[in-house]
Parts: sequence; C-alpha cells; structure tokens
Amino acid sequence: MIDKTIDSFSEAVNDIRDGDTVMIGGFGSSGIPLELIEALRLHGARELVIVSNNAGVAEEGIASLLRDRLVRKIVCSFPRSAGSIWFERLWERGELELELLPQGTLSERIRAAGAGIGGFFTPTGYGTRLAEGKETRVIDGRGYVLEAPLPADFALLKADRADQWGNLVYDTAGRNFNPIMATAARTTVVEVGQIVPVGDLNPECVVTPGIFVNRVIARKENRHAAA
Amino acid sequence: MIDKTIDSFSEAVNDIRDGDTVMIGGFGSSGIPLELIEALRLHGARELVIVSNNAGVAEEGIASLLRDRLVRKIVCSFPRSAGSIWFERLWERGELELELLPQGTLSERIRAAGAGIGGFFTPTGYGTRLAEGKETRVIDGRGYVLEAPLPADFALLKADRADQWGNLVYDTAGRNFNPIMATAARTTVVEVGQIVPVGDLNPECVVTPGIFVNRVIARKENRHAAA
Amino acid sequence: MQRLEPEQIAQRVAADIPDGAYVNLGIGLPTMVANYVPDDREVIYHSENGILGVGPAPEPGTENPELINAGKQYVTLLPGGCYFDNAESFAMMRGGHLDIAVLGAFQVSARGDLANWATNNDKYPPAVGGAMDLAVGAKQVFVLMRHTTKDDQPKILEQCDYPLTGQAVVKRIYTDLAVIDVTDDGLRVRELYAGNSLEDVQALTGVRLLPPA
Amino acid sequence: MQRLEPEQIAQRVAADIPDGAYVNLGIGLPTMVANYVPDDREVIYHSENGILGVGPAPEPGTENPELINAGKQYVTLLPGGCYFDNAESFAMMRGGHLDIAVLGAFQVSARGDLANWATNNDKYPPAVGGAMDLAVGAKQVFVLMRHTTKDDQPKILEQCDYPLTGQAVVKRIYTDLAVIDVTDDGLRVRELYAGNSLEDVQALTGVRLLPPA
Repeated sequence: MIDKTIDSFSEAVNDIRDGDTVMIGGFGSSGIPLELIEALRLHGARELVIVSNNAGVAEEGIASLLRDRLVRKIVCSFPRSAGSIWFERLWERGELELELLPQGTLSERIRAAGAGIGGFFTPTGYGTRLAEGKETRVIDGRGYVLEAPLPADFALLKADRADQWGNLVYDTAGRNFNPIMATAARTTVVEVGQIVPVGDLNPECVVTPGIFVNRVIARKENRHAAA
Repeated sequence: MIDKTIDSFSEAVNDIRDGDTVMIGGFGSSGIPLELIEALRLHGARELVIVSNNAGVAEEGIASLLRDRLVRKIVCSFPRSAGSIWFERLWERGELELELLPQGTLSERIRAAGAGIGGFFTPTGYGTRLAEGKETRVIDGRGYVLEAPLPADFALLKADRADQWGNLVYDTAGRNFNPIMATAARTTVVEVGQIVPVGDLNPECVVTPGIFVNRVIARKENRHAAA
Repeated sequence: MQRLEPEQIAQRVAADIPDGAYVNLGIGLPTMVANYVPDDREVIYHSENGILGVGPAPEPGTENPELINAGKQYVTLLPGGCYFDNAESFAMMRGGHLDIAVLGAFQVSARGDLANWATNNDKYPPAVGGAMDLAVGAKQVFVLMRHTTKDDQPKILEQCDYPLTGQAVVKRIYTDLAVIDVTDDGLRVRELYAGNSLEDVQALTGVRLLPPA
Repeated sequence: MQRLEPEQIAQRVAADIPDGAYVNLGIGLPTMVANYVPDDREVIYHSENGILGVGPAPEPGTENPELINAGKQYVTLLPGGCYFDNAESFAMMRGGHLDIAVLGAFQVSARGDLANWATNNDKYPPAVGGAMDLAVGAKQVFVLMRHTTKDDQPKILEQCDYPLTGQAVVKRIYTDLAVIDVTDDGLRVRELYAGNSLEDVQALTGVRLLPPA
C-alpha cells in the first residue's frame, strides 16, 4: 500500500544537506510551511539556497533561517517587505547572495523545471536591469529574455489536506507557489492540516496530483483531528 | 452584470471567418464540442486551420469539416485513428496540409500562447524527423528543440458546467485540451451540459477561470434542465 | 492650479474602468480605485498571488489568514471568483488576459516606459514582485501617480532615469493635474482638470505635451 | 527455441513493476501488463489524456463516454486518482515524474534509440501522439515487442532504419525470447527464457549481445 505519511517533522527534513537548494512555498503570510521551516532550522543544514517569493518577516519562517546563518543565497521576487529585518541586515552586510527575479519569471522557471522544459522566452524584464547578462531575442517584433528552468533538491510546502497517496488540496490563496514547487523538486515534503483516507478527496478538485509528492505530514495541532 | 451565456449555436460561431485558426477541444471521443462543430460546419467558413489532437472519425466532428472541404490545414498529434477516413482520403490526395506535432509539444505550444511565452525548448522530438528544420540547442548535455507558441482566432470547447462568468468545470477526462485551448484563443466559445448561477461552482474546484472564456452555450438537449 | 487628492485620482481612474473588465490594481494607492467604481459596473479584480474575483475586506473576526491579496491584506472572494497557482496567475498576466492594470510609478517616459520598482539608490534592498509581468502583460497599463515628486520635479520625462520596469508599456497616465495618453505621436493630454491650463501642466512636465485632440 | 506468447511477455514485464510505481502503458499490447501485476502491489497508472489512477474497464452499462484512456477505451478511476489537462499530463511525462513507460516498438538500436511511430512508407498517413514525450520523459522506458518481424528479420539493430521516436531512450527490452538491458557497454542479455541459448537469440538479433553479467 502506498502511504506517504510520516509522523516526525525532524524525519521529514533530515536528509536535506549542506548546500542544497530548497524551495519554500508561500506568498506573504499565506501558504507558508512554518513547521517544516522550523524543523529545517533545527536540522541545521547550512549554505542553503532558498527559492521563495519572499524572504520572511520578523523572526518567522525564512527569516529564522537567515538569522541562524543557514542560507547562502536566496532566489526571490520580493525579499523586502515591512519587517524583513533579517533579509535587509544580511543583504546590506553582503552576507547573503540574492538572485532577484520578476515574480512571473520565478514561477515560470519553477514550472519549467517540473515540466521538463529546457528554457523559455519571456517578455518580462526585457530592456530592464533584471535582464542584464541574459540572452535576449526579438520574436515577431517583440523583445524576450531567455530564462532557464529552476529545479530544487527539496520543496517544503503547505497544503490544506492530503491523502496517503500525496494528493493535495489547498485553502483559498494558500496555493500560490506550492503547486508548482511540488513539481520541481527531487523530494517534495508537504505540511498539511489533515491527512484523509485515499478516496476522500474529490478527484475533480485535486490540485496537486500525488505523483509530485513524496512525504506528507500533519501539523501537530491538527494531528489528533487527522487520526 | 456579466453574462457570457448565448442561446444560439449559429450566433456562437458566426464571426469565424475564412482562413481563421480554430482550436477544437477533445481527445478521442472525449471532450469534443460536437454541437459547436456542427454549427461551424453549417456556418461554412472555409480555408480553416484546425488545431486539435485528432482529426475526427467517420463523418463526425472534425471529419465533417474535412468532408465539406472547409479545412485547409490541420495541426495535430494523432490524425490517423480507426475510422479517420476523411483525414486519410484528403491527406492521400494532397488536399490537406498537415502539421504533425508530438502531443506534448502541441499542448505546450498552446499553453505558451496562452501564457505569453515567446518560445520554449523541449527535449521531445530531438533527433527525430519531427524536429527537422527547427532550431535546436544542447543545454547541459541534453538536446532540445525550440518550439513557438501556437495561438488561435477561436477555440471551440466542451465543458460539463459553466456559470455566467464563464468559469468552467469538466467531466473526468473530458478536460484534455479544453482548459489550455481556452487560454490561447482570441475568442473562446464553450459548449456545456448546464449553465449554473454565478456562485454555484466551488471556487476551489474551478478548472478554467472565466477570464479565459468569452461565450458559453448549453447543449440543446440540456437546455431545459439548465433553465 | 487644481491638484487632486490621491483619492480623487483613484476616483478619476475608476470612472474609466468599464463594466465587465478584468482588472489588477497595484499595491498601495491603485488598490483604492476599487472603492470608486460605480455600483452598476461589475468588475472582476485579479490578485497576482492567485485570485480572480477579489471581494472587499472581511468583517473583523472572519479573516482567513490564507486569503490575502498581493498587498498582503485580508480579503474575501466574490461569488464567481476562484483560486489558482502562481504560474497560472502570471500566465494570465503575461498572456494578455487582463484588460487593465493600474500601477503606481516613480517615472514615465515619453514613449511609455515605466519605472516603478527601484530607485538609483543601490544601497536600498531591492524587490520587484509582479510589476514587470503586469507592465508587459496587461492589455492596458494605466499609471496612477502624482504629477511631480515631493520637491516638484517632473516624473513624466523624455527618458526615465530610474531603472525600467518595462519599455513602452504605459497606455495612460492619471496624475493629480491631468489625464495623459501615450500615443504614437507622443504624450497627448486627454483631460485637464478644471482650473488647470495646458501651460501650467506643461511647466511641471519633463517632456513636450500635445494638446487634447 | 522458446517463444513467449504476447500475454506472457506482458506478464514478464509486470513482474518488474515495483510496488508504488507510477506507470504509463502504451496503446495495444503494453496495456495488458496491468492484467498481470501481482495483487499485492499498488501501481498507479497514468493515461496521457489526463488521468492518474486509471482503474479497470467499467461494468457494461456504466461507461462514461468522457472517461477514456489514451487508447480510447472506457476506463474507471481508482480511489485516489485524479484528472488534469493535457499540458499538465505532458509536464508530468516530460518532467521525469513517471517511473516507467512500457512501449511497443518497431525497432530498437544498440544504444537504445527507439522507433515506434512511423515506418518508411511515406504513403501511410502519419500519427505520433504521446510516444515521443514518453520516450524522452519517463525515468525508465521498457520496450515490449516481438524479437523479430513476422518474416523473422531482427528488430534489434545496430541502427534503426525507421524514423526515430527518441535517441538513446530505451532502458530495457522485453521480447518473446529474452530480456535485454541497454547499458553503456552495449546490449546485455538480462534473462534468457528457459530453453533459449544466447546463440539462438543472437542469431535473431542485428547487433552483438553481451552475455548476462
């Protein structure tokens, strides 16, 4: 029987190694796998490359990884937000590499990695500083930038519910980067509110098919309800 | 109030012009907008370029457009099937242009058109006859073929239900090409079993957001139930 | 000279949003446009994190922490709205499916170049978000901004000197002084608010303005 | 010499499908592999038109005309299965998410080139479908075919002379005579069915075979 459920957050992330590229789902405060990030922080792998839309605020989420100096580089569209103190501090000190991407280029590069696409031409960023050093091409009179796929070793994600096959559904705008990151990592680990029996999710409404998911784990406060 | 419902199949297609590129949803016998195709046949626009996975069987669907000599060219992955007599007849006589594409290249080109991508590198078809004449590139040791976006003037699609905003849900494997074709045409027209009031579709389960849809029309046999 | 308050510019933009339009409102001032769209128009708002049919702020106590807009504010979903992932959201934007994007700007050039994501202060940590995708993707990009900087320097210029968000992407500029169209002939004043002369507005603009057609 | 019946080759392939695998079975003979996977293994079948978790044929009278597999046969969905569109289905395939694709073949070359979509008869109307995407995308491509043509010509060759589906994509070949691995050293016999000698099989093969390791 296929059962991708695991019980221990530390076990969920314990094969992440120094130098790995780790995608982390979320947009603003929505759809962030906070317990998986905390497990990663405690796990302590260093020199990480983090791919995420934002860089965390206050001491939370990705900010806690930055604070603990676990991150070498961040690939990101909107690292600076109200309260992104750790990003700003390390960036200003030159202690953090930043690859800044337009948000749609970030998400399309992630999708391309998951979809086996070797590269794509996007009009976004053409003629701007963010296209500097990149191959460009004029196609049918319009300028485009060539962008490469962006894969990862791990994706740490949040969904609302999963079944044992790893099928996922989300809560409203909690989808954001989670469904595409699920496709782009060698190992995809998902924190959910509840794990339901196979067959309970409506097959017309599954957002992430289980083929993209390796491990699902229920959040501690929901563990009891999920049993 | 936004209401994309129309009542007349002939009106649904009456602005399709000679020479237009028309995408038609479906895979095998599933998800084909048979009533819209019949309306197009009666409308009689000629020299059409049809984009579809298959080329119709017997006298049905796309085969009826071929039989009536309304089609100049077909862009397709699997035109020959058991019973695809009109495709075979016209093709053998040299009366039909064929652009044959691997199925994943067909669907990715359609998606690219809908997503504003100017072109993409796919490994599919590299080193084969279907890549002849196309730009190729070796990326990280692997061969890729550059493919262009494939847009259309019209998309004729089938879904299970729509609301007046044009949001769509499908019936099982009836999705196939329909959701991506919806994104790639200037005008997207969808034949459905039932039109439901706005708010009736579960927002977590909408497959095609209404932004991609211009017209929805209920099939005649379902019109009464839909009222 | 008549200078509109920011809310009044938002109201002026709102008057030009047609019934049935799919619209993305940038973070900050552009978000206020929604407050002024007449009630008899049904407008579908897109939020780049993955929402179509964004509704008003929730009643206090009913917020869903997952349901936020691109500005990270709690929102609701209208009946008929739906959710999707970020790649599909940006496919919508980049693929030309949004009718209008209303964006703020630092500067706009004579040919409609937009600068709204970075200044020339390289010590300031950068962020770009969805600005570049909206700039190239929306069918029409409307800019909503003050006509000048706080120290009365023009923001409408022959060339932007801030880093560009996109080249030749702006269709219309709504400022506190006037409404200006970006045309093939150059920048043409579409509307002068009551009390403003073309000369007054020209004096605060860094590029030659064409009179209303 | 021992020649397996097609059903027996399918059974032999089935023995190598591990528990928990995501598998795409090509149209025709490969589809039969599902009939022989041991009951204690849970295998998730993918159909390229947009299904994961394809179940058995429906009871007569319960067919849903929309629910077909890539071979246009009526199917069912297992609990835990789901549906998606064609672009996502091929993203799955091309993106390397399927563990195994089992495909038929006209010819296979010494380095694992696959020819299974067209012959050299240009008068025959072509069709390719998902074959090229599966060939390049699946983690492992297994070929299931007769060892020779009907007139006993070899189908395993130094070079394919039919048009290629993909270059160096085949991982293992299951024929009615043997199981052969495509390795960096060349084609290595993995298994000779009882009663067949390496010499017998070699005589019906167009390229030098390495003995079992």
